[in-house]
Amino acid sequence: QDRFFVYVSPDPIGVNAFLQLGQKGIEAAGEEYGAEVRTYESRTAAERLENVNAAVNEGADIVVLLGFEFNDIVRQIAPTAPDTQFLIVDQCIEDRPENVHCAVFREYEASYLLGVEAGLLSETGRVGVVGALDIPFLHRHTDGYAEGVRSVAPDTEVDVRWVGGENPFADPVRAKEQAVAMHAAGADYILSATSGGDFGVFEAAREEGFKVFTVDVNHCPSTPGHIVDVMLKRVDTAVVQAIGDILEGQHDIVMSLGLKEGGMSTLALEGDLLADSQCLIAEHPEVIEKVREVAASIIDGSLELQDPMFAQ
Amino acid sequence: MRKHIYRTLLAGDLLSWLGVAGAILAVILVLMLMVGAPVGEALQGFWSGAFGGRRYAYLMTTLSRAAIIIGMAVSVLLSFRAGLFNIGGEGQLVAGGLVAALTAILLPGPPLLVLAVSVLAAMLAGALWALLAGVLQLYVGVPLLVGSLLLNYPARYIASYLVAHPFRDVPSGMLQSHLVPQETWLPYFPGTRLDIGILFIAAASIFAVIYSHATLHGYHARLNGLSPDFARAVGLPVKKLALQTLAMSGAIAGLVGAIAVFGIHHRYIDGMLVQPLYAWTGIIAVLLVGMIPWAVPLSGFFFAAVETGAAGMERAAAVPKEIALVIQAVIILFVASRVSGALSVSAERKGADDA
Amino acid sequence: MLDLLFDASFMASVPRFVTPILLAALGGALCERAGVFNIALEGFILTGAFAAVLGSYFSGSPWLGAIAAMAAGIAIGLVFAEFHLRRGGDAIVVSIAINILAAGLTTYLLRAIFDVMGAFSDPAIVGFQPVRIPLIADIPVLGRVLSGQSPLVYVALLAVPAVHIFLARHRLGLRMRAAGENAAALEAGGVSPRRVRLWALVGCGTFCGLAGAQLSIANVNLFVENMSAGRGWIAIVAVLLTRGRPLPLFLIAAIFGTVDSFSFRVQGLGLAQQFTDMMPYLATLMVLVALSWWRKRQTA
Amino acid sequence: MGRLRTLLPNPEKAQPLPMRAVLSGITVRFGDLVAVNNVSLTIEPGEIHAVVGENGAGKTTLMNALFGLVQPEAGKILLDGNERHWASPQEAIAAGLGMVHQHFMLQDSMTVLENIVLTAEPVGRLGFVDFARARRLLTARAKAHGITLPLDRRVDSLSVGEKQVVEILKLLYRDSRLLILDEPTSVLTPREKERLFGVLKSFRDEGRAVVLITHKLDEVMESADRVSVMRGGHLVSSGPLSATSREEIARQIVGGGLPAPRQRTARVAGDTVLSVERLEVAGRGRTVGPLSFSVRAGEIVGIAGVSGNGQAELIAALTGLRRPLSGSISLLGRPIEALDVEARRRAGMSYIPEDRQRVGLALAASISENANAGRDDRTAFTRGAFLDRKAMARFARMLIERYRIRAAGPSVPAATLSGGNKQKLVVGRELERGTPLIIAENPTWGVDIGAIDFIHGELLRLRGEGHALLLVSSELDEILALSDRILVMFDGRFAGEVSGAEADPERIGSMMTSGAAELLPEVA
Ligand SMILES: Nc1ncnc2c1ncn2[C@@H]1O[C@H](COP(=O)(O)OP(=O)(O)OP(=O)(O)O)[C@@H](O)[C@H]1O
Ligand SMILES: Nc1ncnc2c1ncn2[C@@H]1O[C@H](COP(=O)(O)OP(=O)(O)OP(=O)(O)O)[C@@H](O)[C@H]1O
Ligand SMILES: [Mg+2]
Ligand SMILES: [Mg+2]
Repeated sequence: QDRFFVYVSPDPIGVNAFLQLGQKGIEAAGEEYGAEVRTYESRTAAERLENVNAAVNEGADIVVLLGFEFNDIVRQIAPTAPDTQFLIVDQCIEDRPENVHCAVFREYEASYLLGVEAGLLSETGRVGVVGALDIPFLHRHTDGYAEGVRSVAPDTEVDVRWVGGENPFADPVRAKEQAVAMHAAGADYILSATSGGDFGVFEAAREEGFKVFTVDVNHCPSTPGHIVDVMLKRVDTAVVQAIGDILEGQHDIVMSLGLKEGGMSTLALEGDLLADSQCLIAEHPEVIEKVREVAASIIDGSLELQDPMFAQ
Repeated sequence: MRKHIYRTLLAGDLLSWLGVAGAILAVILVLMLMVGAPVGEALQGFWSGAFGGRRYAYLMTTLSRAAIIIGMAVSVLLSFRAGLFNIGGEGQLVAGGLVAALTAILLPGPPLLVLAVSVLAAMLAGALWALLAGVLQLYVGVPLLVGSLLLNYPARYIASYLVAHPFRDVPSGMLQSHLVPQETWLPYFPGTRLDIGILFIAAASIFAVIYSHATLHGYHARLNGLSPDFARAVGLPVKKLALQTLAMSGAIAGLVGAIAVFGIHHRYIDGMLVQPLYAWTGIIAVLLVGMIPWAVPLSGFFFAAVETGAAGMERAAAVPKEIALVIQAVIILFVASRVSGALSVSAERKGADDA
Repeated sequence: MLDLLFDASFMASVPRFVTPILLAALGGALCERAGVFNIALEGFILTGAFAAVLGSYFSGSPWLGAIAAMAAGIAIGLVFAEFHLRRGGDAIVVSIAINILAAGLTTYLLRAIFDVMGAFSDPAIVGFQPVRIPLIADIPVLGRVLSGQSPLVYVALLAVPAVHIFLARHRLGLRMRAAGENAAALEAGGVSPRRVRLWALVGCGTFCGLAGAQLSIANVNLFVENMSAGRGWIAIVAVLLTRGRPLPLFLIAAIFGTVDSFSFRVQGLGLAQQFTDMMPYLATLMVLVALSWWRKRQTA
Repeated sequence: MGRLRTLLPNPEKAQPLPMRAVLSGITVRFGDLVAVNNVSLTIEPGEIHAVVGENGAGKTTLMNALFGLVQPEAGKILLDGNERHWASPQEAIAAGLGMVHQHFMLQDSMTVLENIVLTAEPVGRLGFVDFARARRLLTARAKAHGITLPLDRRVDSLSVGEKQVVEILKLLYRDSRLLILDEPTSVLTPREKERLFGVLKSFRDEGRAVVLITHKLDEVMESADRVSVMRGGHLVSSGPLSATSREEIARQIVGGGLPAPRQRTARVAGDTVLSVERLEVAGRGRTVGPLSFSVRAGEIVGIAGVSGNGQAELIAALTGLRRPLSGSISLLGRPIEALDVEARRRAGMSYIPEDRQRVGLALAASISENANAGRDDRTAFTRGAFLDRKAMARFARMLIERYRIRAAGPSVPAATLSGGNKQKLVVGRELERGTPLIIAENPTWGVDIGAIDFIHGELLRLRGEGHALLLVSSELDEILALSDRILVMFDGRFAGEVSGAEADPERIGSMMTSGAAELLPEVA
């Protein structure tokens, strides 16, 4: 067992499903390729830098980095660490050293589908989406969702709000308040892309009685009767796959994962999972029908969406 | 402030100091055992995490952290000695870092000039932010303690807004400014990842020592700190002294912000100067040594080592690195509760009257 | 547009924001009146919030959670007393240390006990259920403000007059005021100011513990690092502004809490999130400036 | 708290049991300083027992030991023959002792009633205070001695005389059988004093024991039954007043020869140095002034009056520490009311503040740092922006010598100086500037006879050299001893002016009178 992988998280993992998936992935990879695995969690920009430094220093063979937070750092450190391979998930940096690889997701394809569902289901003519922080990356959720809504219900309003505050990616308190506020303003279907904050939104849904969409993993059982559908982002499998390719010695790997590659999905598309997912969408076959249509057209390319991340 | 040392040594004879050390170690040990950490490896990891690493990589990390902490410590030191309880270092630090980054990004011209101007602009920004708190206290009556602290939040959020909207590096996908021109980055010491920013901090520390002990302004500022009524009665320009001292504090905090930008992150990243609690660590570094200027760099380095060491301890023995905060706090409680006092007015109350 | 801000659920949310600040401020008031310059409320609250989650998680009862929060608050109060009252450490220094201690200890224990970093949420954490007050609940808007809140909200409301009467007429209250104003005189009368201040710190710990509980097992059911997020400082400002007088304190806390919850609403109007985040602190600063200015006029 | 109930007054009980207190071999040490050295003393019931001695002689400390405020290192305390140990003053109070301290022990923001019951509260249910009960008991006792006081006024609205009455009422309320009063008259007008002693005598006649610490021999002579003299921590003598004489006591106090009383050589004053026109200053509650007066070269103008009658405000306005509301101040013919403190000092003004602990000195700073503060000739101890520590020390040493300051050296903290020596340092720093005008505010407050004599000498020397001095003092004797002209201040105004030559205490005293006297009964 001479291989050594390190997973550096940009933020505290805590209840952040996305980061949890990353950890799941690295552990699976450890199993699969017989490597020792460590996780370094970061809380601040300085700690991210120090952790990546440390990973190199401790002699990691592969360093897995989740999120765009690591761009500068990788640019700085990768060239000085030729015998370490870096895998950045969710982000690709241009003109990268060849020991840097990346895997990105086309979240907007899945959020588009959720938007379609919201548009079809909303009765108040107003839906909402709450994101952790007003950053381009999260527009892949919010904008895709809004697009989807408009595609089926042109005059439905989409209320977009952000958690913000001290720690936007782990603040259920503020997330909850935002959801409550949006519902008070008339939104009956709300997408929650607040990672650590999602629980707060679920609580709000329970107390105020509105419906939510969520991301990353199936939360439906935690709040039965309130969660409609879930955007699935298969970070874990992506990590395992990418690490495999790296170990095969491929250079400059760039993975882009969407509906087509199965890197992105929603429960509505997953016949097998849907059955016992306890998600509300299961009760709306006609909506599922429509969603699968749209998904198909995205996959075969007849419907083209562009990446909101670089809009604006 | 040498008096403090005397008083400390008198207050606690060697024995009771050993007692203090024992108590501190006991607390740390309990916390380690709670997570069932192998103590040996933990200490080993702590040591290498703070001072070791390949080609002393970790020591360099410690030094680069220490630079920031010491800088902030020196900044508050000047205020505290003048009896100004300015705990708004964070806001002044942010103001400096932000202005440094934006100036360097927007200002055309030869790199060295841009660097120089940006650093000066940062110091000016820090000074102004500190002065704002001073004006609130002197002319409006808002206690400095509260005013300076509350001003941290607007600074933080204004900076956040500026890098989130007008000056955001959109493609990067983060709340951060664009990179400052590569030519303005502070160079690393050859063969290390430690930038030369620490030299600026060393200069600032030396300045603080000389200023505090050997200059008329430092002397008057301190008298004002020890007894404002006295300073007024002997005709010292107390308001001017206070404002000038605050400006100096703020300028140094601003300088630190600039160093963090040009030396470490090369841009302004939202929260990069707030989340690591640099300002607070600076404050306790000063309190630990009872505001003795020459000792401040030592305690600053010590606290930096505690933090990086804790990170090493986490890597080696899975002891959560947050233990660093606990250690720092416990040390302050035990040590500073013997050294401190000249800090607040309680100093004057000490001299019991005779008649 | 206005209705978008002042909807019923906004009204209902106000007490959620006022209560933690109010409870903490009442605790701070006891210290202020007894002459303990305690600016560690932030740390007191945080400890309470963590202990509340801990208690609720292991006992399954929010009430035991609240009790754990009070116990933890008192414990921190005793630490403060040990280093300030007994070892004679400067109150400000001890406060800063305690704030850092609380931040470090809660995050450390979060990882040590639950092995999570950042935030901890679990179905086993049972929060307070809203209390529906029969008649009041049916009043149109007011009903949603006064009824259907967590029990701690009502505790806070009752605590205001209670503290007021306590300070005015109770033996310990009288002595606290004396300890705060002329401790030497109290001492000469044979009562140790330290002991009186110790009680003030105990009281402060109790109230701040409850403030934390309101945050972590009433407003939501989970713990988040640095959950107090500046509320302690706002409470301190409220205490300083009112010199620890409970009734004015209630007004100030109400203002700050309202602005706090209001700031969530205005985001709906497309105001940049950073500015809404700033609002509570700016409001605090403005009130501070206004009052200080007014006081200056008075004295001059 | 059961004990508290026991020490509540009980109106039915007409006469308190007499109590004899015996102190034997009491020794108190502070660090290496022996404040009280093996003192044995008996305090008889039904007597007024005067304790005299210079500053730091140990009077207060001795009584603090009897009262349980300090723990004696050696010695016994016996009440009615049985030995007692106090864990806290509370126990001493419970045993029937009561003390009026050198400084007021009052809560300004509380009412008179709250102040009186504090620490001896009659508690009802749940520890709430039963104020009604306290009020009943108190009025009953006060009437017995003909004392009246508005129980619901806030203490900060009382005059110093009235405050003193509150202190007395505290003891009465606790039904103290042995009353200790530490320099109770230093703040009272002659009339108030007279009435206070009236009350003390009626206490004595009831069989209570009264210990009176004082610096004023005439008080001893006219009201004490027994007198004890302390010096340097030792008890020099103790016996019935009849067995000794004024001169005898005075000699014992200073230990040997008395300093010759100072002679003010007559001297014609020169031109006006300070002139004040219709000056008005904001004071606590009311405005002080309008005040008009002038001080000329070579004269000492004394401002007499009980402290708290506007002297502090007047001085603050003169020195520039507080902006006057209206009026003009001119120094050497030059208007200065607009100038700040520094400018005024440069214009030729020095200031010896009353509070040496806060205003006169920065205690935590070294003697040298204190001595050089506010010097006009900055170039003498700086090189550019830098300090010349040697020059600073030299200057400090010079002051230490010239003003005979007992100090370990220029670099020790000022806090380690004794009160008198602290004061000498302040006086030295200010007088050394040799400015035309010198403002001295209670310059000998709380310092002993030796230091008083020295400081008075210095002030007179400067008068002789043609400086103008404004002396503000609540010590009438000091005013009388030094002043060429005396202005009496009462309630923010000048109640009158008399020339030093034909000044007579009675007349000035009557000008100083405040309302407090009415609270105490006339003595028949
Ligand atoms: N708490 C203390 N710490 C140190 N020294 C003290 C303390 N209290 C009194 N002393 C010293 O003990 C000596 C006696 O003080 P004490 O107050 O009894 O004198 P006194 O006779 O009351 O003088 P005065 O007339 O000024 O009141 C003085 O030298 C004083 O400085
Ligand atoms: N706060 C203090 N710190 C250190 N030493 C002190 C302090 N107070 C008093 N002392 C010591 O106790 C001695 C007596 O102090 P104190 O002020 O009582 O003198 P004193 O007897 O009142 O003399 P004076 O009559 O000049 O005031 C001083 O000489 C000083 O050395
Ligand atoms: Mg003395
Ligand atoms: Mg005395």
